[in-house]
Amino acid sequence: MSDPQNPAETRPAPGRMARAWQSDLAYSFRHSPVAMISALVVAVLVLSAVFAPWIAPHNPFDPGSLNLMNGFTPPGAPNAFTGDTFLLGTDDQGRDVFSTILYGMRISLFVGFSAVLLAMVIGVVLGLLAGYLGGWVESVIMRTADIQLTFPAILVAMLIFGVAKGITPPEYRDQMAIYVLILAIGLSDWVQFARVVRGATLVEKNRDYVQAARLVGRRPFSIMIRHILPNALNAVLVIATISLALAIIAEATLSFLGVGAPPTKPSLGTLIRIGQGYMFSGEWWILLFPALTLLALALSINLLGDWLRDALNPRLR
Amino acid sequence: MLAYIIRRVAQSILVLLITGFVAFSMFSFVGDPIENMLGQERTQADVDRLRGQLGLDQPFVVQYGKFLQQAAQGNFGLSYRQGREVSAILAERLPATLELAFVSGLLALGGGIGFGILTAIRKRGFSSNAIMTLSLVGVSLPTFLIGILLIFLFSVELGWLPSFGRGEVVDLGWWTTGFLTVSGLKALVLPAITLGLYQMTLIMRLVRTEMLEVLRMDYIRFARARGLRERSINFRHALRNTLVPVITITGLQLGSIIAFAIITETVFQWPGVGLLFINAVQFVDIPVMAAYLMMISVMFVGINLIVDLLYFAIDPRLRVDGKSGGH
Amino acid sequence: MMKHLLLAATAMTLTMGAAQAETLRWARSGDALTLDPHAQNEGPTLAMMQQMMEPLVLRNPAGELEGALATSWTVNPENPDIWTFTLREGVTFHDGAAFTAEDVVFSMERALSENSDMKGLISSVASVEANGDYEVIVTTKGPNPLLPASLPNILMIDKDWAEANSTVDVQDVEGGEETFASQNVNGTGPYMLVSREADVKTEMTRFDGYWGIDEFPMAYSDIVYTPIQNPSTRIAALLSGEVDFIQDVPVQDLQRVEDSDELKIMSSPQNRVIFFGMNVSDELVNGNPEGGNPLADVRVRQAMNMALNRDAIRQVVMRGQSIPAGVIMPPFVSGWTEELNTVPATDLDAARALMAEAGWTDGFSIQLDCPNDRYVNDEAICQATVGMMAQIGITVNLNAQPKAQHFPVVNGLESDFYMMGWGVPSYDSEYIFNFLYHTKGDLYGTWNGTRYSNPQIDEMTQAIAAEVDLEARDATIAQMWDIVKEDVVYLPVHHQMLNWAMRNEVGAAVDADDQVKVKYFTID
Amino acid sequence: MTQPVLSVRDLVVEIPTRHGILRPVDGVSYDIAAGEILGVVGESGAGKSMTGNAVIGLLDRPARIVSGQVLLKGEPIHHLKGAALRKLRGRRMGMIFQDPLTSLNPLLTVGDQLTETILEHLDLSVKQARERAIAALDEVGIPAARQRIDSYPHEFSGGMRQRVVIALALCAEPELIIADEPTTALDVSVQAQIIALLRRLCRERGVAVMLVTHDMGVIAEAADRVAVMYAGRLAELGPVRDVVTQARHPYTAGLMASTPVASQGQKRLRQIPGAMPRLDAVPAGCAFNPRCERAQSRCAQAPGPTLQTCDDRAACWFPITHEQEAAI
Repeated sequence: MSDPQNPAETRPAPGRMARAWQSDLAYSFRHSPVAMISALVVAVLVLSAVFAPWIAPHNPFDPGSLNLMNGFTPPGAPNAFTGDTFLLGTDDQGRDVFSTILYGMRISLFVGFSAVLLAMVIGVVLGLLAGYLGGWVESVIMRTADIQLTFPAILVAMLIFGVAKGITPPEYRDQMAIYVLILAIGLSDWVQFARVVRGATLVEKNRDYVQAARLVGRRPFSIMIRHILPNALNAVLVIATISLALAIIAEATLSFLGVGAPPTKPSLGTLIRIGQGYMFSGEWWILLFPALTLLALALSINLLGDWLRDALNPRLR
Repeated sequence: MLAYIIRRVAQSILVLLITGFVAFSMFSFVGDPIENMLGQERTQADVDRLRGQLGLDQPFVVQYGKFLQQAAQGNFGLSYRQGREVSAILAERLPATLELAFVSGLLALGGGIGFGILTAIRKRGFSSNAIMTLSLVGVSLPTFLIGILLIFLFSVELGWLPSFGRGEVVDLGWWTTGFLTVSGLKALVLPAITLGLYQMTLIMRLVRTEMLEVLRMDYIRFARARGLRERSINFRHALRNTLVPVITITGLQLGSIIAFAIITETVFQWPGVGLLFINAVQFVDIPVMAAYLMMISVMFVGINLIVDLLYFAIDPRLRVDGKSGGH
Repeated sequence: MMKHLLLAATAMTLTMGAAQAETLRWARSGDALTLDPHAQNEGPTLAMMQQMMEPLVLRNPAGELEGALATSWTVNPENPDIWTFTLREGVTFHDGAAFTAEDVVFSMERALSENSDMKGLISSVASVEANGDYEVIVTTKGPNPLLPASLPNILMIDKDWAEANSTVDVQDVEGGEETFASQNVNGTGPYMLVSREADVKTEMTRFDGYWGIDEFPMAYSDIVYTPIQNPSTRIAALLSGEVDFIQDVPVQDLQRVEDSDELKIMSSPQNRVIFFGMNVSDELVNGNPEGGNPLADVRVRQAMNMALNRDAIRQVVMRGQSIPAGVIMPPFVSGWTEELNTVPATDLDAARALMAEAGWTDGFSIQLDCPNDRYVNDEAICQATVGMMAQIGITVNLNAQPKAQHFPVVNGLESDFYMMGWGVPSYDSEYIFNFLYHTKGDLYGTWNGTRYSNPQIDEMTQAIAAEVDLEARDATIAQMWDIVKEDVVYLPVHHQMLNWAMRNEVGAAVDADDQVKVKYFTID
Repeated sequence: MTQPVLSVRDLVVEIPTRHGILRPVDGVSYDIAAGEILGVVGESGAGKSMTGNAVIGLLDRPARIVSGQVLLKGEPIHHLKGAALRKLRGRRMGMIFQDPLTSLNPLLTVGDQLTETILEHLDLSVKQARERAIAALDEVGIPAARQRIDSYPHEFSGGMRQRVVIALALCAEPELIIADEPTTALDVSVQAQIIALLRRLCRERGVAVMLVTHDMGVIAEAADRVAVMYAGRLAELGPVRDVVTQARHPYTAGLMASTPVASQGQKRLRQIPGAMPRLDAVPAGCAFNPRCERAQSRCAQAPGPTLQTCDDRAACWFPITHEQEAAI
């Protein structure tokens, strides 16, 4: 309803425009209890993962500190042999479930963030190139994307995992597993980013201001970065958020198929994979707590992504 | 139109070849099939003999060439694990997966489109918000866990539904179906929910977003201004326009249902190709793995092609300039 | 109450067509790979085939040799290379054909043919000849006192049937053709094949012409065999009443089954010992620490042996379902003694002292290769071992992977520290020395991943194979065990316990080889 | 005097926002008689489209009518909802949108869209509806209507598409047409044709037309009377000739002076200094006062001038008289 051509009224300058946009987002955030609660949950979980070494009462990744006899201690009750008590009980290796969850979440989040970052970088770069350059570059990139889509993500991840395991020297495999997971999930997820960015690029490329920038001799690279990319950023941000949740779940799924984080340095997914074996046996805490943590984490991220999508798309408001 | 199809088919074949090549180059890293094929009393001579027989001592390029040559004649070789023709095994296992995928797909499409429309039309209603949030719970847990939870609840605790298998199937000669028996239908329930839940959420979200966009279009306002009924506006006008982009993604989603069936089939011991593939991976049954991947690729390429053709059916604008394949 | 009714109703509908009480619904983790009895020397395959086909000699659930298709067997007192087997008369195959010596000759030769997977079991056999319809002469390449013990897995197939269906040759996977025998059965066994969908379901029904139909309980008229791979699903199927009997019960679920009013557990020590192998050569393959291979020093191996807390593994990881092992020999095997099986006391101080003595006060770092889909809780045992080794300063990196990747690493001599399990089908020590202690070569020591090479052991191994004087043989075996135990070539962990879970009415005795023989089953 | 087809009385539309309540339409009143075209003109954001949407009940939430009345042939319709409102739309009042490209559903043929509208409102068989649809296309000047009825919107040119839109709006013979910038998206040559078509249909059928546009040229060409809106309020309302040649409100005068068509014969176009206020910052009193050359202290005081409280033509305390206007 406001008038874009009014010089007398103080119109915000571009920089302030950005801030106004920000404050719009902030406004929408303040008025969405779901978004606020989700953000709070994500913040708490991420922080406790980051500061796990200081929060966790034990270091489950230090095998020397474990006492196998502490295994299967129920939450809050003392162990029959050692008399030790654990807040959320212990797992089959005598690891404190609470500490293991904190450390596991660290791995899950690290894998998730890195995989999404990788997918985003690959996807954005290829999408920009495809959209802007067109021609055979576009054909090759988009055909590759088709091939990639042809292979379902979990299969891609399984194959990459297999290959990486094969070519990694055995002594590094333990450490490599996590990076391989990142690579596998990241490589199976770039297509979405590429498609969105390519779409936005195709639209923006023909806009007058981009044409103008081209006419004044700006280099393609700078045009893409300065003019085209910002227009695709909202969509990329939304996809990235949703992808983060997906990546964390994907890691768990891969773990079920036996290609997840190693059991000595378990992620949330590995913990759930191990825990599901105790579904019927009465040691419910080994499954329940990691599963709840994963649910809280993924659900909050998903809800945030949902909110972000609606909030960044003014047409949906 | 014909030229377009021909070009797409040619591209698809290229995609298949590359897929196969990539897959083949990876098999050598999955493990060594020989260990599984010989008993513990085998001698080194047995190992060498078998390796030579299987051609595993040759570079993978040669192996791939041989595979292609035979595959072109419809021969995928014998399974290392079962010693039976891979094509026969696949044909035997495919109905189970396709029936499961079909029901899950139906569930995902029906539920996804239905809930998507509902949440788009009642954008701010309580029920919409509840559906949106609840659906996210379904995608915030790994599929295998959802499957096991369902088994725990509905098989072990309540005893309502079977925990594994397809139940009684009826053999129609070239197809086995679980649709014709009570136990077959019961057996479908849990796996179909497990498999369809994730896709349903995705489709629902997609439909909602697209529908909200469409509902803001001028032609919807114009339809309203002409006094058309809400039902006609929502379904005849809005939904139809929503479906165009939804079809692409949905098509691809239906493909990944077949891929995700790997997990569901493992959890529910569903005798489909997904379980076959997992067994093949564990046993390093290369002929089965190769054939499965080829089959999946063919399916995906086929689905892609069908999706493109559906575009023509739905969107009259594309019928004129047959070149644009999508948005 | 309501729930139980529902359960029963569900169970009824699930088994439509064969809803009589005497159907045994049997599930385990894997399916038979083939129905050809000589193509795969593999547990589930043989377990399934044992219902439909029979050997000359079998092991009954008590582990004793019992005549099946042979009623008696003798070795020629003059020439220990010649054995005579007297066959059971009046036995027919499922198709009605009579079982004769010709079939035995055919089956044995088939089992010895190049593509057979069973030839390793009877490699001592030089020739098999028929002497009339009901006598078979087996000549061995040298004296083999244990010939009968090597026969329980050699199943008899009908010669005429095989020839008529051109399935004389053992199935050869690369032959490019499916064979008739891989999908059809004509045996003499107590049950006949009704239908089979590989990996899905196999149905069998009682063979009314079975020779032993009056001798054995044979309480079940039908068998429905279903592989269920996922352990949780398998146990769920039993808990929900969809199956009657399962093998491969996850140890953590035993209690739940025990607690159920309708289910029970049957246990027995299994013919399988779990142990760790160590690279005892001068060099490690994966990153040699400064100062050479610490595992080459027997004191380090002794220290590791002491640090391994087998009792904790038994109690926590195995839930009591294991017997700590001091020797890599299952208890039924000839040569086994309590003394040999004595488990070294877990003594961390002594272990650290040994490490210091060997010059490894600060420990070292090593990779442990471990399967994660082969033995009961294999990965968890390895994980626990990582913690225990950490106590004496050894940093262990765990590399757990599927068996298809694990065993090539072991056999390719690419591992320095690995987990393995061993079952002894012949119930004789020779089998262990032959495969695990003899210097690795093409014929002997094929599973020896330790690089252990002791000429004395090699010599004695080859000698006992042909020794007919059983007393002298036992003495040599005892001596050999002392040597290898002294050298700590392997770190024994435990003997697995075998658990079968079933509905209360199923009367089954657990068999140490995990070989179900339904003909012995009763309904209580 | 015959009853006007549409009467708008003191219509107020509000949009609650986080910056406070905005009033895009603030006390607007006017009538449109049968066969008459009322031009509603103003800068973008003046509330002219919003008035049209309010009349036909198409306000997007959260915008809503808070007071005033909309009377169709004397019956109040502003409070109607759901089916009752739907029955009026298309049947008794039609609407034409700015962009013919986006107003038509791309996936349905024009015939489908016409017949569904006709069937919705008139008790006809499908066949009759189709005949009527062909007639409607014919009437708006689509050549070979019978052949083209099964074409999709994208197969028509822009001008033809707008004709289809008009046919759609008129096919159930409404008494009132709200045309929201019907020519803005069209080429100039086509614009004149569409205007002529509207005029013809208006005269022949006796339809009342509310023509919303920012283009004074279109108004001068098509309208009988004109309503000038400024910041949600009516600034001036009168016969088109009078308003164009003898504007009484200083804003109208300024608007005319800055429009090429209306200021024909003048040497150069003039600009009004400043810009229309944003809706969250409408000045007290007369909304135009900060920009008005003639403003006096009274102009900045509430209540602001309305048509009722001042001159019956211009909402201005100090309207321009004819003599003064001539001097400008």
